[in-house]
Amino acid sequence: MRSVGPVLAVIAVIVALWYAAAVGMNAAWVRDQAARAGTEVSFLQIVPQTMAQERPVLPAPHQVAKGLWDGVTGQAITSKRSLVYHGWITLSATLLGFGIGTGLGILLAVGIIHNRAMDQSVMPWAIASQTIPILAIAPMIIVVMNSIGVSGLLPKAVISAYLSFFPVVVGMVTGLRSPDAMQLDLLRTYNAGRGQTFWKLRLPASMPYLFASLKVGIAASLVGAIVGELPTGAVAGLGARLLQGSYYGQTIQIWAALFAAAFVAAALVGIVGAVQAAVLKRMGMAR
Amino acid sequence: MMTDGSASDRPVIDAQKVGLTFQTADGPVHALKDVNLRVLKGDFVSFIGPSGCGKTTFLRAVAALEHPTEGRLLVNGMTPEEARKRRAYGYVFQAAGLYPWRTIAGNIRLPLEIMGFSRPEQDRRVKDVLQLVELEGFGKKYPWQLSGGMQQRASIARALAFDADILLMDEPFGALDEIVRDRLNEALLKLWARTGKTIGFVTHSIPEAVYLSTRIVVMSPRPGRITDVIESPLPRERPLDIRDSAEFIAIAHRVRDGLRAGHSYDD
Amino acid sequence: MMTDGSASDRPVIDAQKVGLTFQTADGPVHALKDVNLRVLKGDFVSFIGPSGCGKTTFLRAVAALEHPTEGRLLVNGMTPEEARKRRAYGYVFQAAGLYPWRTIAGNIRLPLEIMGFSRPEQDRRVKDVLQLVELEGFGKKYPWQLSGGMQQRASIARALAFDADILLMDEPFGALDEIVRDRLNEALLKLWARTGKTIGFVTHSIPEAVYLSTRIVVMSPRPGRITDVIESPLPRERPLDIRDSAEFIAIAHRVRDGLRAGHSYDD
Amino acid sequence: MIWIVSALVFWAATLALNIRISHSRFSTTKAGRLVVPAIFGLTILVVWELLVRGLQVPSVILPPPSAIGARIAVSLPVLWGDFVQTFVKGALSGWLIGCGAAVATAIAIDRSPFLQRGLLPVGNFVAALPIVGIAPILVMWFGFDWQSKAAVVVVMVFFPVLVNTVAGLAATEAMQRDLMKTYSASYTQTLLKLRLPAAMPFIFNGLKIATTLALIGAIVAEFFGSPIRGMGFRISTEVGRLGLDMVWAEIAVAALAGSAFYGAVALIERGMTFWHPSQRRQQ
Amino acid sequence: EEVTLQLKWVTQAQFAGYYVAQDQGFYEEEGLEVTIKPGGPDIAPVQVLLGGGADVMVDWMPSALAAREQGADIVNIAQPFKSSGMMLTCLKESGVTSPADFKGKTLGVWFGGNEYPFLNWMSKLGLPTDGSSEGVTVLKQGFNVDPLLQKQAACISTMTYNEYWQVIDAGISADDLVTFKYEDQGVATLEDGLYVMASKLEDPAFVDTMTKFVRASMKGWKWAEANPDAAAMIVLDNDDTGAQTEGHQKRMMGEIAKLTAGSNGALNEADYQRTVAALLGGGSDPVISKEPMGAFSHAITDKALN
Ligand SMILES: Nc1ncnc2c1ncn2[C@@H]1O[C@H](COP(=O)(O)OP(=O)(O)OP(=O)(O)O)[C@@H](O)[C@H]1O
Ligand SMILES: Nc1ncnc2c1ncn2[C@@H]1O[C@H](COP(=O)(O)OP(=O)(O)OP(=O)(O)O)[C@@H](O)[C@H]1O
Ligand SMILES: Cc1ncc(C[n+]2csc(CCO)c2C)c(N)n1
Ligand SMILES: [Mg+2]
Ligand SMILES: [Mg+2]
Repeated sequence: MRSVGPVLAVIAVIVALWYAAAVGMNAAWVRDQAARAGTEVSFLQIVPQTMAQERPVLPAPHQVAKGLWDGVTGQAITSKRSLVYHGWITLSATLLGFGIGTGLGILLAVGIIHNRAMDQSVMPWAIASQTIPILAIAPMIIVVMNSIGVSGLLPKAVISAYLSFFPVVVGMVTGLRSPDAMQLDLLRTYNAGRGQTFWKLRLPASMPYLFASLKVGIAASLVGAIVGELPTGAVAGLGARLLQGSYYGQTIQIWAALFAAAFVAAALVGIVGAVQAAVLKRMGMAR
Repeated sequence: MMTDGSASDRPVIDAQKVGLTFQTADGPVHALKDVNLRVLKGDFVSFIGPSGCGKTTFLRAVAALEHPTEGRLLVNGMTPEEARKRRAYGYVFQAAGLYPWRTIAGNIRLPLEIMGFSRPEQDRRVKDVLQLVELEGFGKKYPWQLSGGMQQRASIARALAFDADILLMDEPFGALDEIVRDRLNEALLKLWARTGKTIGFVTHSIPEAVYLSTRIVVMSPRPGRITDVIESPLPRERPLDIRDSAEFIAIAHRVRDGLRAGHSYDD
Repeated sequence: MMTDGSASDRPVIDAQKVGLTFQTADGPVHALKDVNLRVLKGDFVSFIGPSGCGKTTFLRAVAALEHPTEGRLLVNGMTPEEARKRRAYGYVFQAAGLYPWRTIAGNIRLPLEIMGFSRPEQDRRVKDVLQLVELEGFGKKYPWQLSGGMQQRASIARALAFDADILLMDEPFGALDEIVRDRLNEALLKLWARTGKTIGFVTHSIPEAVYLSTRIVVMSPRPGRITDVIESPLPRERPLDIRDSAEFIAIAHRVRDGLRAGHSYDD
Repeated sequence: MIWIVSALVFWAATLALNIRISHSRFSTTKAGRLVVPAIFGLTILVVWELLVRGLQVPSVILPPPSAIGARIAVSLPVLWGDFVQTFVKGALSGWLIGCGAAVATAIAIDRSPFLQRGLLPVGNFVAALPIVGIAPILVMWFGFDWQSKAAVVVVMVFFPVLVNTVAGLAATEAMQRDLMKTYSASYTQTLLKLRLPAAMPFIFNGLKIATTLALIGAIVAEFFGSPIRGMGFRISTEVGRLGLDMVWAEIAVAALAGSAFYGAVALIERGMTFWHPSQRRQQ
Repeated sequence: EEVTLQLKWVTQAQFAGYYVAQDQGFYEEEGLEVTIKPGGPDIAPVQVLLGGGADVMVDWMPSALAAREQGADIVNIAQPFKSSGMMLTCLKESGVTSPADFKGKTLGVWFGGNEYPFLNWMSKLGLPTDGSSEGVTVLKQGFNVDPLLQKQAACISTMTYNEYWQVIDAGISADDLVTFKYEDQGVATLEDGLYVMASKLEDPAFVDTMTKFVRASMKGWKWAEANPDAAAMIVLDNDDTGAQTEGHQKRMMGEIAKLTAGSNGALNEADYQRTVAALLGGGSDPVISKEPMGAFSHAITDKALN
């Protein structure tokens, strides 16, 4: 892979900046502690102390790495202390939600471009639905679904889907409308039906838009799954880890969970990107 | 206007006082005005005229891609819209307009898929028309891998692949060299003679118009209108060397004069 | 090959054994092979040949839009890349390729903005070239509001608006009727005579090639190569009726024969 | 039962009405374009009201729209204060900074193949950090007031705008790029005159998605610590107090503000990408 | 018989009694099958109860009484916690030594139904909470003690059994802190009671189930008080997030035991009256506007404990 070098270089820069920031942000605490103890500390004494705090403002990279490493390899992956276990729980809700959300998003987009009534009435409300703060209604969704006897994966996936359908709708509506007049006219001369116009023109033409949306959608889906884990009583999943770490001020645990989530997200986005490359190549659109 | 039929009595295209105005940000554009024309079954009608005189617009109106703002336009006795629904048209656009995500063969197959031809039939037809436009061996290429003229031929092939009764061709041979053009002209004439299709054909080449057509419509711009309709006395069978005959040259002359008159507005 | 210069001794385009192969999914395509050509300053060189013979590819290679895979190609003694960096080229593409978000005037203004012309100078030039291509009054329209021929003229205007030393034109007049075409041919000749530009010109019209050029390059496909280079003995001053002269007809004949020979491969 | 039946009947009736309107001439007028979504919205509200009453849903679970409306009417000053705190200070400023940074990053990435291969994957990664995890950290860093909310919004909107802009910058046609090459246009010129205009439809996709994310982000961030005003603060405390009518009142304000925000961006989009087929057809 | 219990907060030693009863088979002995649902910052237990997601919940009395006024028909059936664990913890260096120093300071408070005791206290002190120079600036405190460590607030809310120790764990010694217990300030309210929907109590079968539940739960609580370390380990076993640590839970259990000591599960009416009085006397913004009626019932504890 040609990108290994550049990626490593960028990471190196970030890690360096991060260490610097860790020193800067954690130093105040070291000084305060010294002041409370009535001692003086020199800069050289401060530096190592900023990197070994139990609850730093900003944990040093190696602390996070260790947290991650312990979380992943420290125990059997079925253990409740394993990040793999929690990651899997979140991932399954993410994937289910992404599936539902993408399906719904595409369906809505298809409806919107084909039906004036839908275009005019659904779009404004789809937008409105996204402005409803998810964290506010997530508990209600969970409570309501619980009270009708649905619990476990599905309520979380519903929240995931709720967040991920919107980017798909917006992108697909633009994408499905992107064929130019001549391309559409051609099919009109064949008297192609709406279905045929959709399959043979609109859908292929919308692919670049679709994939841009899917990347955003899958990341949103993960956020949804994590948000959905909070009000389920923060039982399991990366969201629960984050929140628990947050309750107890365990900065390192928060960061480890955060990075685990970001790795999952990056992997998911990467997979979508790979599918995109493959599909566009098959369609002869990658030059 | 010209109403005397030759091949059959039923007018395939019947335009009466057709007008079409585009509303644009800086005022209306009169693309067509008072256009009267009757095309009978089996006619080969060429449209010639200065750039911007409404040739494309008229063809598009016939294919129900634009809607006349005035007058009456009938196709096979129906509205163009109804005729379109019956898949009466094969249309070659002025620009090739191939779908970039389909190969050349895939592009030609497109109308066949839409009209529900069986797979072997599709394959057969794709092969035939690729041969007709001299693009054998390019079926698997993507449009951007072809030269401009090859793309144009692919788009012609696409329109010929299914048997529409009415063929509307907007400068189909514009980007081709003389030799290929001659050969395709001949091929088109043969096809026309064999199938009795009605053909509407836009061209800028006077010899091409005279060589191909049973009738030549000369147009003039601002507003777009018909200034002359020339019936060709040439026989239906036309060897290439008919172009050296006195009759041919006389007609070409008349067309050129009409064309020049259409340009007079800005001389 | 032909090396004898007429206007000046410095070769503007110097191609030696140039070859260009595209790698495609189903094997390599030899778009150019063994192309030798020397174009001197002030030459008007036409390229003619069957569709797919590499005319566009050669022009693109000269403009550094493609890179020869073999041989040596120099422009003004530099690599095409360097020449491009010095803004040596005006290029008219085979398709109009106007930017849809700019008006016609805005499209023509584009190169002027890029090359840093002053605003009043821009306005003046836009007005001039719009007049040259007979599009006065269409400056404020958007590309999709123009007919095909008008779009093509707008793209010619765009290339003429700034004074490039080398003008590369890929079938610029393909979509124009004879009358406009004649007028633009004359205008182009005048411009050429006045400015001494070097022009590379792709066309499918034999009369056009003969009428305009000091040299006609006939090409043939698979692999794309030069089969004949015809020096025109016509004087630099060329009234339109020179086309009826015996000399003219003789050259046209030679070009047609060359063209036919290029087609022989598939006869 | 009566309630439920009448809810269904009402729903069917307005649905039919809407379909008729949208097929009539009227729907193409300005008024028509407002009426259809308004009827749709009214339908939702009425059906909601009827169902809540019919099914006797306790108001601490879901209050009827009438109660929410009454609450809005008496709480306007509070709602306005919350709106300013969360939307104007938090969401709007964060949106501007975040979108600006994303477009700038996209250009930087696009400019340098090195960054493209180096920064894009890392950028994707950083931007994919879930807000629920980032919010507490940013609150810790930037304090309780609106600055930390704006920071959360910046992080949230960054990714969608980045992805769309990168996709958009790649969306030019080969011939359009070749033209610029023949002019030997500089990178900046190509960017300003070709790639950014061509990227606009994509960028606006990102910006539109970002409007809704901005609002969510600002509100959610307030759940993790805030001064005692703001929409997120109000929602989280009122949930605890079972003041569900107030919660929904805030949600209504959020929906209204968010839709207006989205609409404003969509309007700008229409002005700037009028040439794109997706916009041209609606004219 | 199945019973679902909705907790107010996440799995921790604060709820040890229920986990012990579960783990030690006390519920089973009563023939109960109990599901314990952890809570969280976004969970309003009352909502879950009314939505039918739980049969019984753990809640604080101020929010429960406020919910009653909103029309939530809930009733206290038992009160395992005798005293309040709430306090305000201040950094000494912020200059706070007594409630008189609060003026002009920033104080961190939990909202979401937990703010009532604080607001009540401030109104008793005559301090407005609108951020004016005459009063105090109130921060909605997040989930943890960062505002104090970052010095964004002079004082923050803590529980004797939880957040206070987090401050200590963070490295600030008890000497650097000043604490104000609500119990000591005379503004303590009842915490962690068991509540059910009043209408359900009309069903004798439900009353019977609850009786068994309360009896077993109290047995659990007393077991936990007697074996705090073992109880903490049981809690740890039930924590699905794997985030809790042994040391913290053992210490929490120790503190919790102090709060549950002195309660046999029955609500002490004097404590109740004290809470109600505090909530009614909230100055301009009282938590409840009128004396609640039927907000508790001794029916269950009477049966369960005799
Ligand atoms: N990008 C490409 N990838 C693969 N093959 C290509 C590509 N561009 C051109 N070709 C091939 O190169 C050959 C020459 O193409 P070119 O466009 O130069 O022809 P041309 O002489 O301009 O033809 P025309 O008159 O039809 O425009 C053709 O066979 C074409 O298929
Ligand atoms: N969509 C449109 N909006 C506004 N004006 C238009 C539109 N389409 C065409 N026109 C105008 O209508 C007139 C006729 O255009 P048309 O395309 O029919 O010309 P044409 O005869 O086909 O020309 P050419 O030979 O150049 O292709 C032109 O002046 C053109 O500017
Ligand atoms: C957002 C938020 N709201 C309320 C509390 C208060 N709370 C509810 S139960 C309990 C005991 C366990 O520590 C506490 C303190 C909190 N901590 N965070
Ligand atoms: Mg046309
Ligand atoms: Mg070409």
